[in-house]
Amino acid sequence: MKKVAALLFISALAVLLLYVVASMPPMGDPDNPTATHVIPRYLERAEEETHTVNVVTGVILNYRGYDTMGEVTVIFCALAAVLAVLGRERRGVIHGFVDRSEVPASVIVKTMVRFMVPFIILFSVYTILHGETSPGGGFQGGAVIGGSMIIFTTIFGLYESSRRIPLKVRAPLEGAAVMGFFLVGSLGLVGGGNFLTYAWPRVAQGLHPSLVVWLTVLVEVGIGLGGAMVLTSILFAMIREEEEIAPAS
Amino acid sequence: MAKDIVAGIFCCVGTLFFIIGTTGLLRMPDLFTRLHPSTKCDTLGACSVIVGMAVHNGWSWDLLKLAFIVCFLLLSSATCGHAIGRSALRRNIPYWKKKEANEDGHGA
Amino acid sequence: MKMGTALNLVLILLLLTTALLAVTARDLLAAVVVFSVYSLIMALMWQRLQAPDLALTEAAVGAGVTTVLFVITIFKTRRREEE
Amino acid sequence: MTSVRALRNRILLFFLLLLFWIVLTASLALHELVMGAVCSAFVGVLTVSLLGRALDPRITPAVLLRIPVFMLRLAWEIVKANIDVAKIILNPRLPIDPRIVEYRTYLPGDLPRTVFSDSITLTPGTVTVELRGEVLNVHCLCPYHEEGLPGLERLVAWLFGVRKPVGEEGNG
Repeated sequence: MKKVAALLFISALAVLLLYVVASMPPMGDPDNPTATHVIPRYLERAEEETHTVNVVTGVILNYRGYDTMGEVTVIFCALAAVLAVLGRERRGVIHGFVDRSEVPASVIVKTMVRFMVPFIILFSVYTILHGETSPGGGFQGGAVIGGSMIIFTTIFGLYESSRRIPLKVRAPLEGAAVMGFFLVGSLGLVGGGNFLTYAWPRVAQGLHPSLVVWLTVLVEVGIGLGGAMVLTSILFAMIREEEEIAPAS
Repeated sequence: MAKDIVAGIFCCVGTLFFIIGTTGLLRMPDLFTRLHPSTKCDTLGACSVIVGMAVHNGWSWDLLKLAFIVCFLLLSSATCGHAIGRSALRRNIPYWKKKEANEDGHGA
Repeated sequence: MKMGTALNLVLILLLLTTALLAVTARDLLAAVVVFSVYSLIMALMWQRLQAPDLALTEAAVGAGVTTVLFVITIFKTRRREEE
Repeated sequence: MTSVRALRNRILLFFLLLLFWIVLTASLALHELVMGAVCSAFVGVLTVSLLGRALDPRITPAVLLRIPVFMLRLAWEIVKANIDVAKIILNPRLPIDPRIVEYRTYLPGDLPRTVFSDSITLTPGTVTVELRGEVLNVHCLCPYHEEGLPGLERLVAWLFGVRKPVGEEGNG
């Protein structure tokens, strides 16, 4: 009985939703409300206004900088929540999975990871720095750095990994994304514009294009570093093993 | 035109190796023997498709990028295959043998 | 154009299949693996919709980082779902 | 002596990373090169602090120059042997007789052994399932696949410029 009721309810909901979808403007129609006001301006003037070749980056970091700042803050809060529940890792009392596993890490895998990690990190640096000209940017590059840290940690163990990326390096960098936005936003304020504007009327009427690009890159680097460190910290917090004792070496 | 044909041949050969690898994966009796088609036919298939793409694209920077992709693909897929096989061996997963095995493939 | 539509259809079907499998699998590890396949297909779809930025994010975060975090969580809890 | 070697390794890593950067950016413009040099140096320093060393000491310029030739020869081996495995898979009777064999290699150091075992894994019919010291455990699909191992070993030895020790056959 309950199931039938649920099924009926869901069907009714589906019909309603489909009806709404059917009455929406057709996808890709140039006369849509979305395609007549903001998008033409973004597409036509993004390059001259934000000085970024990649329009997506221009929209994310310049036109909608506040949105991105909110997202970055959400990520930071997520880390704070994870750390509030799980706590930081404690060095010396911890063991990674690899140390605990009955299968010790293979020499072959170790050698390969040693060889690959610099290239992965360089790729993510490229993704971050070239965010304004090619696909990619802070979020993507940060995720790739986080991925390389995950590879490193699963192969070499948490003990080794948290020794190489110590807490005192990670802790300040976790807020790098928010700090990057704050810094660039404040520079805009000091220059006489609004918060997070890349135009500084008090300093110069038309800002030199390369300076705007460098400000964008600064925000990207902040997002990348912050994202990477957040991911690494979450990983370390999750694979922490309290019961184990410190390894011999 | 000739370039397109050569590229197409390479891509088709690559797809063929993918199909053979998947067939092998389904036909082989146990984990270790399944590693063989899955790590290698797939690698060769992917490499062949990439060579096809390189031929199609002609001489440009993308060629070097594809070369790097092939290198990383070879390294990572070989290492993955080894890691899976090794952890299976370490966990004493029995492997299929021809002689002592039952006829229906449940290995010793 | 025809080929593109066919590819889109195949991708959507695969996406639905993996999504259903990920939800219904009793073995949570299998569910996680299927979920990472789902993320990879999603990345392909983003690329086909000409959103390479999103494709990169989906591939790195969805297929890479989240999978590892899920696997860690499963090893810390129980692997099988209980009735 | 060791410090000179370490320095050479770091420089080599720097140039490898710079090459990777140039391929990624697909341009030879000066500002890209400068940025690439800065980033490569940064990543190099990061790598040394993360891994404790730059590159495996066995990677030398000569080895790097031999890599393309090695790749081509390996590719030929891979193609040849892949066709062989394809035949086995498509054979309705599935004529396999798998076994795990031990193979004692004379290659020194982790990196040559890793390259050797990866080459084994890529050459169909054989998967390296364990590497302990100088003993490799290789899972062979058919007994005759084992016969290809010495040839591959010679190839890897050539890549790293290692000579086979004479009269040490079977010596632990």
